[in-house]
Amino acid sequence: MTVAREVDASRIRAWITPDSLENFAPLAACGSEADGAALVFEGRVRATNEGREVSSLAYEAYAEMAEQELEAICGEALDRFAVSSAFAAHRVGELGLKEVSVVVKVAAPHREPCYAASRWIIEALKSRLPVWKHERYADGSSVWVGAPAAASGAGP
Amino acid sequence: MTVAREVDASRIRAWITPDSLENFAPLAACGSEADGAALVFEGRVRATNEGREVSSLAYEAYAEMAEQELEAICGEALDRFAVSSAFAAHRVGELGLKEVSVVVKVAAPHREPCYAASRWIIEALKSRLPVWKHERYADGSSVWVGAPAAASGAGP
Amino acid sequence: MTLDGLDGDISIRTLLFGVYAERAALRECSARVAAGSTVSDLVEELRRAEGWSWLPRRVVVAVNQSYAEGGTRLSDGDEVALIPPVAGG
Amino acid sequence: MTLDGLDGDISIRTLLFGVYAERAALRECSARVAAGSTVSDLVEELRRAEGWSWLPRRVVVAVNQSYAEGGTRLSDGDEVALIPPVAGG
Repeated sequence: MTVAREVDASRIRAWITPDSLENFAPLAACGSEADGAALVFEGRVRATNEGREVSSLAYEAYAEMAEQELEAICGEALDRFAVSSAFAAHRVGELGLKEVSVVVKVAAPHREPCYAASRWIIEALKSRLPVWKHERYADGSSVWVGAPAAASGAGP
Repeated sequence: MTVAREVDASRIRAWITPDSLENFAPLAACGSEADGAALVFEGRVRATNEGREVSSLAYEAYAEMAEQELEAICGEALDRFAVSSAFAAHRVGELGLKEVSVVVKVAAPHREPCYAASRWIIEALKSRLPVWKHERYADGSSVWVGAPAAASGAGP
Repeated sequence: MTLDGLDGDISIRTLLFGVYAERAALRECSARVAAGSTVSDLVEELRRAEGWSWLPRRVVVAVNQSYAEGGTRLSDGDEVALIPPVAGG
Repeated sequence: MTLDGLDGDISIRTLLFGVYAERAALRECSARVAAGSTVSDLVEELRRAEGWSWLPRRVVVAVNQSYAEGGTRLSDGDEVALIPPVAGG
């Protein structure tokens, strides 16, 4: 159960967006004069996944919940690590090769907690964010990534 | 002793520069279609350091050696970690508060080695790069950071 | 649409995503269940509906946009999302 | 400039940085040492020069832009940098 929290929008921000995350401008606001370190993680669409040649993919999200959940994850990172700000954005819709699917920025007075918080946020969003990936392959087939094998065929 | 190595400029790049590292454009070339992850570390001038109020600072470098050494560090990161590219830049000259002093970008097929390589590069450059920091404080005093106390007073 | 056979006292807005939306061939439906029903009760009702046997018994569920346990009691008008294995990142 | 008293057979371009440049009040000088001298020999010669007693015996040194051990033998025209504690990042 997600607990309601006071959100300080200067320190915690989250977006689920169909817009490009290339040089995502709102990240510039993450961090303050007190922060000597910032770390930006970018996830991109890879040309191959588990040995298969990816041609394109689409992310689908339960957008309202995903945005709340991503914001909650950023807030939890501030509770767990000595970081002052955490911003994160996840793309939805059709993505081509090399496009940015997810971006996470954390800022802190010192660098060590940035690394720990950034990794934690990525792991948390991968396990908790209600977002689904539909991968299409060069051979024409496609699959909902993560779906059990039995459920990944055609519909009923 | 640094061993001469073949440098692949598409995978390893290093700069010692007096120019701003804010949104440092050459970093965009770090990474390829095979890379699903990229990590950008930014170090910035903090308003306080060890409890003292910083007003400004200057970085001095043994520029030719520092650039070679930074390139060597990036190359070693590629040998040590499963990352495909490592670019790094260090600023020299006068810097104001919040300005970027150092930036490191690594890209890899998978995210885990990005974190390990990025941390390793930062630690290595902090211990090896022939770069010196002259901090000036709000109270008018200044110090060469890292210099032994006996050597941090006025010249002879 | 309203699912046939689910005609209880309270109405649950049920959302489907990803592979579940593909299996059910719909993204949203209204399910009526008995007052006092839990998340698990709703899932069992859905699994009994025509063409819904693919729905895993232990499906992950969110109620009103927060993850919820099977024992969570539902209220009229609740929004229940059936959450396939997530794959963000 | 050429340091007084360092008048050997080979000429070493000696570079100073940061707090060392401040202590010596110069950034570069030519030091002449005996042929066959090592890095440690050069450092000892420098420490004996007028106004150079502040130079640590175990100063970190780079020869021709690579870190070098005290036993490294110097050649005419080498570039030797005296490296104060570094503080990049």
